[in-house]
Amino acid sequence: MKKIIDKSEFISKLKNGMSIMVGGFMVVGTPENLIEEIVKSDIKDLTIICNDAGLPNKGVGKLISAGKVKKLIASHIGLNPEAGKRMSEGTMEVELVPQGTLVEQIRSGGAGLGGFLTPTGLGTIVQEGKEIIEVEGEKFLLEKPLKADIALLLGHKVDEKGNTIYSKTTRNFNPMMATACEIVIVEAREVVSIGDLNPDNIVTPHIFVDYIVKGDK
Amino acid sequence: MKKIIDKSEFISKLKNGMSIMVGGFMVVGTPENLIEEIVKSDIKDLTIICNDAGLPNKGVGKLISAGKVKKLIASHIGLNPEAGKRMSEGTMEVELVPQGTLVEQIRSGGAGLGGFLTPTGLGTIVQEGKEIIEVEGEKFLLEKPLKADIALLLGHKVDEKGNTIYSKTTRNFNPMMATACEIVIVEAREVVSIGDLNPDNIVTPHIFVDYIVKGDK
Amino acid sequence: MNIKEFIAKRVAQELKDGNVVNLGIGLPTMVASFVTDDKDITFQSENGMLGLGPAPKEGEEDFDLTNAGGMPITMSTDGVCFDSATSFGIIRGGHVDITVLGSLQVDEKGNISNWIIPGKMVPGMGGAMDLVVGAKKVIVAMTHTAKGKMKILKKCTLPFTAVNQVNMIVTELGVMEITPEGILLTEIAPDTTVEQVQEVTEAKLIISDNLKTMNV
Amino acid sequence: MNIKEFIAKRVAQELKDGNVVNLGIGLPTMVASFVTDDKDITFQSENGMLGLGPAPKEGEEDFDLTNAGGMPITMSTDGVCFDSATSFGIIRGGHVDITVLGSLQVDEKGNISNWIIPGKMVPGMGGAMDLVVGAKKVIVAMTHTAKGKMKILKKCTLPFTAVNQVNMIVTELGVMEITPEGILLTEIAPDTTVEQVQEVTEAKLIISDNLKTMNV
Repeated sequence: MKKIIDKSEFISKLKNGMSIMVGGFMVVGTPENLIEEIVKSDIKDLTIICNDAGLPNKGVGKLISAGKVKKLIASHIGLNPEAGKRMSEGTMEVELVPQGTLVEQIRSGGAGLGGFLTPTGLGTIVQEGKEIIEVEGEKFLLEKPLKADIALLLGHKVDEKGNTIYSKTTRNFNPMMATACEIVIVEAREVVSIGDLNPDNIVTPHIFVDYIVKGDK
Repeated sequence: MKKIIDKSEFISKLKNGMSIMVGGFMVVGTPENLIEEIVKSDIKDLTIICNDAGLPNKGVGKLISAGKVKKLIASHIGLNPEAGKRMSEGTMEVELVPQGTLVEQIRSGGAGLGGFLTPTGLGTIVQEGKEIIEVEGEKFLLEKPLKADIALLLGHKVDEKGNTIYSKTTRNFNPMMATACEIVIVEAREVVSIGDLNPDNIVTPHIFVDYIVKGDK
Repeated sequence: MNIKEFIAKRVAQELKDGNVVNLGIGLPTMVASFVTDDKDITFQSENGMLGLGPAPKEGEEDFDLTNAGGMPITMSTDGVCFDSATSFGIIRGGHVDITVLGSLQVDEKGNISNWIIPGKMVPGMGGAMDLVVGAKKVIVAMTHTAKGKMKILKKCTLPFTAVNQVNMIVTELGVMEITPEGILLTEIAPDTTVEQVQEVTEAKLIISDNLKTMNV
Repeated sequence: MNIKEFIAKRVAQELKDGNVVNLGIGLPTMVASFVTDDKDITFQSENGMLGLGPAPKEGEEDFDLTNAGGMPITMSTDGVCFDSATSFGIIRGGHVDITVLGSLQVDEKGNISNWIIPGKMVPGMGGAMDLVVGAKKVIVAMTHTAKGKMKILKKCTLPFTAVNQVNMIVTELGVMEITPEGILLTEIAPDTTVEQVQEVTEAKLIISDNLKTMNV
């Protein structure tokens, strides 16, 4: 199967109202080229799942500023005043989730688990509406798995089959998101030949990657 | 802190009755030198947590044959008739756990989770005594975290600080076990200098490794 | 071609281009050698790798690279190694399209029993419970009977590996699908009658209107 | 040395050789520069790395290597990068010895509120909830009051980040430990009286029999 597609073919995979997981942490590890294509497109009413709200002019912040985000699920929006403004105005719904819980929810979604028990959030408003389960005398919150329609990731080196490695702290949420979405699209800084990556060092196996879009180095 | 210790110092870390997680899958990825030291020692009454029972004369099978294992927690004992014999005789207790559940229990133990929900084992005898939790109409078993006193791992390249990489399918349970034990001891095929390993390729960070024992290449 | 090869070759026909497939120990392992070159199949091994290559030549084995039976294997150029938690994330998460495994018993509800004969044989479930629950399609590849005893039953008598998970059974006598109505015989071995198959099958077979002869 | 540096320098004294430490954004980040060379401290950054090195020189920043504030950093020679699930496994699993973070409010039960001012400021909790619950020791490093308002309270009025998790508070006025009996003042800033500290602290301070002067 040919996985490498161009930017216009990329946009054809998206639909209004989709849920999209976007890799990156404070825009580090976010596929900016894919984001830019969505900004230029007519796609709207998106649910975005990302560690944070990016910056007003970078990362998922660009989607927020362009008014394309109906709902944001993130752990932090503090560096993007535009996100806070839209949240207060009520023009964008924001669901705040502890970072460790968010990434574990995504991992659970990808790994076929029905959820997990975490001590994080106990006794806080994060607990609201959630089941508390006691295991050997300790209390935990039951957190549920999270999946989405599309994952948009930033790969550092991606082979033609889709095997992906990440660079330094650009890795963050990317590998988990690769497992938890129907369609996984990697923006590749560099596309390499099959066999160029050491099998011990590949972080995201090719079976998770549906499409590769060549980005900037 | 000096982490590199010799075999006699290694044995001094162990006590009768301890619980020990041993890396490896059908003896591939098992620290044979550490096992051999235990066989030669007076240490006994161990609870061993391992994917399987090894072979009669290899891996954790050597500990079983030497009568040092009081209880084995594993997913499979089929390749070690000695384990089956001791189980039937009642001289060794065996707890069989689905492989995916076992490794996830260990991961949960290391990651501070109170457990997880899995569909594996539903409607089977694995379900006995376990809580069934329904999430969005689907049923799951609640499985609890697993920890142990000691982890014995096989590292392929280990730097002097403890950063570890594994070779091919020797990786298996090793990285999870590194996170779930009080004391983590890595048998290193090769000890390299700090800085020799690429930070993107290290699988077990040094903070998990307490001691390094030089093994065979 | 012996009986096992016949079964393995028929199973290989079920593998579609692009599929991710996990093969159990024994007969199922043989399926790989019957996959035709026009299909790009990725074999997953639950001990932590993707991309099984051809069997290694004698003397060229790499004992760091093994399958779930601990046997040396080779890796395809697109191969990947990972830890067991990732491996079972792949399996339980539905990222394996097909799992092929042997069984002691299967029944008309799609229940499968293949990991224990209480008091007699207790090998353990290994990764089988996760594989059967997690894979999108579960194919049981086995001889139709064992030492004259029936294995395709109304209800398994041995402890279950999983409940309602089997999709297809391939034996030397036929190909069967588990449907909500029961076991549907869709293909039959050459020179075999439906009566002959039913005779060695405890479950009542539903015969497909479109019954074909196995073309192996 | 300004007030923030004074606080950061005192916190640095709490870090012991071999500790794994996570520093929050802002004042806590400054702690790293006050760690003396005789201690081998590993700094963890929750976005996915261990082994923070000295700040990068201008023009030499690597924008693939950042801290949890998105700012370029450097890595020590023993550094390691990993994904966010691993990072929070480290954090929640108790593998971080000390987390240092700022706060809006702390109370005498060790409750902490530092992620939201409803209707006013909603930055989100980021990794703070996991860090505070997971780290073995939680040190709050902050100015004693904010714009004249007290921050060390009988009971936090803002929504909690976590319940009963804070172990120590370091401000420009003193060092306090959270004990089952309440907040114990163990050290006091030079040229400061206990009365002066109490005056800007809503919670009733227990004064250590062994009260020392902060030696920063």
